[in-house]
Amino acid sequence: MNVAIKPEPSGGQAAARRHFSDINVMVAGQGGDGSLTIASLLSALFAHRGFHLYSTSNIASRIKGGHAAAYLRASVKPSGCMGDVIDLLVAFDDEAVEIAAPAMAPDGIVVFDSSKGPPPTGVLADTIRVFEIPIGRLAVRDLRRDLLKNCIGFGVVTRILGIDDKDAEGSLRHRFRRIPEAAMETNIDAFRLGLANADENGLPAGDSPWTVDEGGREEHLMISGNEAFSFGFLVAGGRFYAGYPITPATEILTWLERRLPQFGGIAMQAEDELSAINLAIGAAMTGVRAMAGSSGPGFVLMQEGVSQLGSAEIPLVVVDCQRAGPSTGMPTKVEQNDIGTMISGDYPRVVLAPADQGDCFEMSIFATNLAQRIQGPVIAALDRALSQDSTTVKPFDLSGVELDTGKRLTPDEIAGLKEYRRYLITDDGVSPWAVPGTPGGENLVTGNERNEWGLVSAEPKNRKRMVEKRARKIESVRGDLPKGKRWGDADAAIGLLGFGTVGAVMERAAERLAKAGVEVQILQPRTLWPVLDETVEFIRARRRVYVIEHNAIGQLAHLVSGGGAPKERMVSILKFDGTPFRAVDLVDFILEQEASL
Amino acid sequence: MNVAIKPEPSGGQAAARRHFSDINVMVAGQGGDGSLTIASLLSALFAHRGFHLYSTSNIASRIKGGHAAAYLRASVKPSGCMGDVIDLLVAFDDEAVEIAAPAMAPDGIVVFDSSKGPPPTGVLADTIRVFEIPIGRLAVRDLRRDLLKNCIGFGVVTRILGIDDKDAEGSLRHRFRRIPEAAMETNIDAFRLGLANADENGLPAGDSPWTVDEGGREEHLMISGNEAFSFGFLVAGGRFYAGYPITPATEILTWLERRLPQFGGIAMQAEDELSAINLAIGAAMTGVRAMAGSSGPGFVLMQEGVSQLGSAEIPLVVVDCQRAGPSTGMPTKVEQNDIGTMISGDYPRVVLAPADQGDCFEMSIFATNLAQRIQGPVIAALDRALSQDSTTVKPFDLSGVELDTGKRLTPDEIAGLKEYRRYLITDDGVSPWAVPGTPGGENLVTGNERNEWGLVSAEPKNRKRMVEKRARKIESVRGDLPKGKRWGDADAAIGLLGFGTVGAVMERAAERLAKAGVEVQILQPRTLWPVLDETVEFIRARRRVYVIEHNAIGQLAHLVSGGGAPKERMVSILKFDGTPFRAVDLVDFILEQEASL
Amino acid sequence: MTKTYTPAEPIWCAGCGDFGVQGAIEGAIAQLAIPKHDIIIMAGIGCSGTLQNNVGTYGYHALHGRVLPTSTGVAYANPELTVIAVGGDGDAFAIGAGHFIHTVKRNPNFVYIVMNNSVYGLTKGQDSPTMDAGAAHGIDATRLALSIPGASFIARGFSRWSRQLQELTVAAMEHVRAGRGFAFLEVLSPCVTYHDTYVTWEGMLENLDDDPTYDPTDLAAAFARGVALEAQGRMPAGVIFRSDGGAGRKIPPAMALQDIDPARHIDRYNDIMSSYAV
Amino acid sequence: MTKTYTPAEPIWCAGCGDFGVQGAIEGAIAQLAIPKHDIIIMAGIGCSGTLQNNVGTYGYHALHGRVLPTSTGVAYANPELTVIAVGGDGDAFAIGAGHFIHTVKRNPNFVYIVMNNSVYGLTKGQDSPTMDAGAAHGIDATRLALSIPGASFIARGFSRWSRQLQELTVAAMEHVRAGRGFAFLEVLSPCVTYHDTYVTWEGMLENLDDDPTYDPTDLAAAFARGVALEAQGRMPAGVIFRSDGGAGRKIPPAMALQDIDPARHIDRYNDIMSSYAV
Ligand SMILES: Cc1ncc(C[n+]2csc(CCOP(=O)(O)OP(=O)(O)O)c2C)c(N)n1
Ligand SMILES: Cc1ncc(C[n+]2csc(CCOP(=O)(O)OP(=O)(O)O)c2C)c(N)n1
Ligand code: SF4
Ligand code: SF4
Ligand SMILES: [Mg+2]
Ligand SMILES: [Mg+2]
Repeated sequence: MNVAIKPEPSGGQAAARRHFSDINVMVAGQGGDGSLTIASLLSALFAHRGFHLYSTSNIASRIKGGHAAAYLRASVKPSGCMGDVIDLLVAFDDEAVEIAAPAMAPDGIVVFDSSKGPPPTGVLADTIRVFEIPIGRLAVRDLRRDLLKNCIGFGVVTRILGIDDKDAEGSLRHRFRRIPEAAMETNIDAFRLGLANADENGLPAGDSPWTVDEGGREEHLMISGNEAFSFGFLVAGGRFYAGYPITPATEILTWLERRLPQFGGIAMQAEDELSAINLAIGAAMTGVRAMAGSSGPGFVLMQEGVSQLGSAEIPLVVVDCQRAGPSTGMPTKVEQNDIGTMISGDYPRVVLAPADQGDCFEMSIFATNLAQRIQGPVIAALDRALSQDSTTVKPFDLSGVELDTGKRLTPDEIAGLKEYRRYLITDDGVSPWAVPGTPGGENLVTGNERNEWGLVSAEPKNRKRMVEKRARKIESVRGDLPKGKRWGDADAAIGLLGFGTVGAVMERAAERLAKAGVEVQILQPRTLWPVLDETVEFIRARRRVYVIEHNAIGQLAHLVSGGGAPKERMVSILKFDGTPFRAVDLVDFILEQEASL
Repeated sequence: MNVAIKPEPSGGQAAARRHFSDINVMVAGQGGDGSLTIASLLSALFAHRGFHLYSTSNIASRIKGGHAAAYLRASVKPSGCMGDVIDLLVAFDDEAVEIAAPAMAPDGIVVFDSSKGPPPTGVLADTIRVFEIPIGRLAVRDLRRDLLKNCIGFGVVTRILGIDDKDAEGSLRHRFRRIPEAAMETNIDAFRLGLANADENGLPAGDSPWTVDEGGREEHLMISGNEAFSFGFLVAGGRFYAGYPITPATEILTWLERRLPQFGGIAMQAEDELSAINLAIGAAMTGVRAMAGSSGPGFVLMQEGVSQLGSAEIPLVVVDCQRAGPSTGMPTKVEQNDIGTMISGDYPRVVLAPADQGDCFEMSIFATNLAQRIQGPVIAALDRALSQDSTTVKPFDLSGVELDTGKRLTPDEIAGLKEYRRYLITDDGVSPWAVPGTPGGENLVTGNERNEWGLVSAEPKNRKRMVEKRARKIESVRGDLPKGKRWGDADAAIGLLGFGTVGAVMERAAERLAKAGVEVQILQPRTLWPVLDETVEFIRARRRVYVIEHNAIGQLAHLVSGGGAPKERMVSILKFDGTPFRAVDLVDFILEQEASL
Repeated sequence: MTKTYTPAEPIWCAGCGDFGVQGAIEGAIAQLAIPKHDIIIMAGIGCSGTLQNNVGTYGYHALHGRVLPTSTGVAYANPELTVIAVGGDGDAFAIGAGHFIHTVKRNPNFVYIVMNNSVYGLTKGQDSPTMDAGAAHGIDATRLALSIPGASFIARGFSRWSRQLQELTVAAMEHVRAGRGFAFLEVLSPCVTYHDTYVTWEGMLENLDDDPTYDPTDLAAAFARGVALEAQGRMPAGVIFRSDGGAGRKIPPAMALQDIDPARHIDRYNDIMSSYAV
Repeated sequence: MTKTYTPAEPIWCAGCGDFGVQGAIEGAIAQLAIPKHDIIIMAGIGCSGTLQNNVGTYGYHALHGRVLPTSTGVAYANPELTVIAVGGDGDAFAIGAGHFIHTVKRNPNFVYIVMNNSVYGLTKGQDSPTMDAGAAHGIDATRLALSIPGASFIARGFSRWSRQLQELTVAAMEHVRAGRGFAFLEVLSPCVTYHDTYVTWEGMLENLDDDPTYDPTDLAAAFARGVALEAQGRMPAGVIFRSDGGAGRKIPPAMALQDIDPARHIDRYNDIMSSYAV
């Protein structure tokens, strides 16, 4: 990696030329316009240039057609989220311009496909420069293929960014290296057509309005949370997955359907989520490391299964890629609104919240091991953005991965026992586990209350002992549960608290708050349940803590108050309109609050 | 009512004779031994005598046979729960004695069926008097019917209690007034056989070990929470119910299956709980007042439906008769462990907790009206004891019942409108409602986010407005939500907090705490969600509040902390062994705590 | 006249089979001249589950897989309404499979039109339970329905055969409006984006409506015909089975239209209360 | 030998049909001489769902209605085990109806014995979906199974006919152990407490195993026979349908027994990681 593409020495318009080390691009149009492809070509270009990347998309709930937008942030420093404004917009229709306009940087640039006419007037600020290029018409008229809009558009954009034509072409060739030669040349022709049109439209080679930096990052992975989580599960020895298609969790099913069979495993598409979690429970009972996954409406259906795991003491990872609810809600929109559901029910479990895409890998391994250790449910709380958005992360340390089988007994160990009781009362609450097939380990597993042998019993003393035994399992691992990520001034009187996808935005906001004179410390908990002391202490130790979350009722604030943190110190910042927080939102709100206090 | 049965003037053994104004009886044996019948005959006797009653039972999880026990408390003052000890035990087998022994009053009496031999030795305290009567043998030998054990046993017991034989017979005849004459006489013969054997075994007429008071209460109803709740729903105009058999909610289904058709309604046994709540949703959409009900494992399956109600804005009462969990748990045991589930999910709802059996009637009416007002889910939190235990309550005021149809539009009102929007944004959050079939009111109802017309929309501004609109519905009724019941010293620094079935036990405990010099105030909240200010204030205003609940993790404490009450003021008293709190448990614990502080 | 929502433009891909289904429903409503306010279209979740937005009747968007119990609730509570449930094959035969069986058994008065495309369109093309995957055959829902006692109307249409599709829709609606019970109409409605089957399916269909020897009241024969056609790589279309649905069976009254004023019922309420008196 | 749990005494009412089922299972295990530790009995919730406690094998008590997916998970993850799922008719055909269809379709290698008593025994006698209520017939699960592609073994026994019941149980277990797929055995198992049907059912049964002309591989004929018998107020017993279940189809490997040490797979894991490199 890290091939430097030298920016051209700047030509005319030097005064207006901006140099970017952090740029936000949006490409939008009707679904099928190839927006996603242009974004991914740009992605490859910036990756080549050593930038850190973050990419997301926004697809309307129409089925085909309908507005589709792809976003890309490329920055020299890692960002972990989109920026506050859009610097460059490639728009294939009026709607794209209208949607983007409020978020456009005042000195931004728009490339507009003018095949059907000029862009809408009065929408964009005057300071924004617009290049009108009939991209669609060119593709159809000159190349007879509408699809080639993407390479034409790419060509134009490289001229705006001041990328050397050869370097751009190199990146394109690299990106398409696996397609047939003829197809490659067609794409290159389209790219060149884009360049030619750029020439004619005020974007000559060597005289670009903008230039971009060199990144210089080491080799990274560009990966989404769902991919990283799936990969972690595989590496942690996960061999069975069951799910049911649902946005935004489907990619986990797809990923594992492709990969697990290569390792002797299986990923099943169940008839519904009730079935999915019970399929996984069945596999888990045999000792196979298993997982079930879904999103809001399906996760709620999995609750009966989760309580069975808690009661019957079966290890399973359950991943919930949260989306905007309630009910069917807004399937493609971000929210963090299942926390209440994740912690409901009177049984022990652990709820983990990966901090970012890279952490999804680590946490998946941790969750898979932990489920074996506590012989119970471990829930992983992802969210739409963390699940589906891709970003550059450090390569994973595969050689460091270790498996923990907890108290699973080998056949020899069982043979050496005088007596075996599946639900033996132990100090750490975990009972030695014999899986079916082992001679001498015959046992009864049930979701009813039962005695040490697994025979159903409602005897009060036994009941009490069993509830307490199960509770001890969590206490025995509490010290090992993932601590949160912290940034900022450890002594700051003001704190920011938020999990998952909110983390990077808090980090960006903190930098700016510090500049504005408000020092803060950030805690991004990675264990939501049990509520760790560090979280309660974090709040107790501060004058005021802003609890930042994507839901309407402040579920995280509710959770940590229940865990003992003083509610009166907390100020909720809630966003539930389906769009992600921007750093600027947090900064503005907090500065205003702090000024008024 | 209120027919006084004069106690006989006392004969010999006057010194040992105890006089009861509050007595606890347990009748136990193998299922089929008729324990439940003896208890119900005694119930009739005490009712006749003007006592307040509380009755419960405990049936082992064996299917037929297995231990079965019936409990009855009869008291001159209303009790609302069982007492701490058992005064009188009628035992049909050794197991009954073994189970009862730890709870027997030191000066208690046991009537033991000695057909198969003497009672187990070394189990009962020496101070307890035991009358051995071969009840089973008598029934079979003299009357050729094992079933008649119940009337024989009843006869013996009346002699212990010093009830005049004629009065006892009168009560028996009243109780059996609807059975055929011949059967009646067989029962009376058995009763007399019991008396005759009492004569021979140290229990002659006119010389009873105990005497009982006269009650003097007004006419009451003897009713369980499930019956009262079902009845309230009917009276509130409820006409559609759907459920699926599950302990301890089945009685609601059974009750409504019998009664609703008489009023043109219908109660449906669905294929599962998912179907049940959606059947009810369908009915509710047409404007019919509807309800769905279940217990723990089924209630969890209903969650997707509840979120649909919240999202799509459909009025429905959902009743959850909680039982011991997690998962299948202990179906016949009391617990209050679904609170977390009831409040989970990011949508507005109200959760009500009836205070006692009588309140079940009132709260059912309130819930049915409230659902119409807020056009959304109203959850009623019952529990095994409240649901199934019967007690004497004041007759209901039927003439005072009023229906509230909220913003439901009549066809005329719709015809008078210029424009109709199902999800019109309004100040109180409630949108006028046109039910299908009304010309001009055509509308789209959906669990997705949508605009005012019901068309699916994920547009951020619209989304925000819609979430806020829905939230306002709760704010607009907050002031009308049922306040909690309070007892005790309003200025006390110590508080007791608990809901549902815990109420009466707290009341009994408070009386004794006061005697021991610890003044407390009790709050029994009847609205769990939203957390009312009165609850938060109650805790804020006290030095220490004991939060008393039937679950393992302190869900009520968690809930009210989330609502803003300071957690450090709360001390949890949790019971999760399946048996109900006894006043003595609370008194002992609290006195010890208070002494140590 | 009160102004209310403007029916939406369909959001389906050009060429989607669901257009044909919407056309047939609109045609049938017009043909039977039912006022729009007396109709409610109950929809599942899926591409197919957007049809209710486009017609101008009352509409409901159920939870995924729960359109049948919800529709049953509506139909029982207000039998004056014409209830048309619509949805996809995933909705119907995956997550909703249990409800399907029980609805056929219960035989409530409403129409159920399943737009079968053998995929989960909305979630981007996964196989649904009706997909033939290699040697393994998908579920034939008409045969499934035949196996359930209570079945009263079972038919299959093809979204490209619009004349017959409208006829079948009308027949289903008439069945329901005559109180004969549940009318199940499966429509082969190809998904051009993920599984374009117009040609294959058209080639496989045998139209029973064209076969004068076919007796749709013979349950065993209907089943046998399906099995025989399957062995030839074919499948039946048209009215596959019909019975009188126990016509004349007790239909619950229109609860939605009842007077529930407690004053009207106070005597009977009092009777109930006194049964608890002690 | 390690001491483990002592099998429980059955808790069924005296005379309950479920005793016969337990006897047949124990007999079949003995006949096939399968070690107890290689067997897992997976049970539903209900009276029937206590059988697993009484036999001495591995046992599992599922969530109500979910015994089929759970058993499928077990059977896929560890094909070395002999998996016997048992449960009630409520469990199977009410709350579990959807899973039943999909399990027949998936055809995993395990036995499923449904103790059909037409009631919910444990919750005190409500009608289950198989109850004939007046004119309305209950679901005939063998016919339901016939309607699903993938069905490979469908039989019905009667808990009082113990010899045949054990034969059927053995046949089901052999089907499964030969990798032919899902063996569904419905046992008419009367509930003496809430719905005592020993006499009625015995009178209704026609034992197909005694009919040399009956061909259990003919799907349409099997269905037709059920319909014809029903019209006479009767029902079939014995092996109703069997196919080779696509014998030889790929059975997933025994994941439970695999080596998942990451070191063993590190090269392939690295390959996957490099596909994300930028
Ligand atoms: C409980 C739940 N699980 C999953 C989903 C995601 N989901 C939406 S539509 C759909 C399937 C659609 O397939 P089908 O019913 O065949 O409709 P089509 O789109 O093909 O018309 C799924 C799985 C959901 N909305 N709810
Ligand atoms: C989700 C859920 N709903 C309801 C119940 C209550 N329940 C326990 S057993 C049972 C039905 C038992 O009937 P069946 O399956 O026929 O078994 P049987 O007792 O007749 O053998 C029900 C409804 C439950 N345990 N879980
Ligand atoms: S994806 Fe398929 S089913 Fe959905 S609208 Fe497009 S063609 Fe129709
Ligand atoms: S209640 Fe019925 S099914 Fe249950 S054990 Fe008794 S006889 Fe058997
Ligand atoms: Mg489909
Ligand atoms: Mg049963």
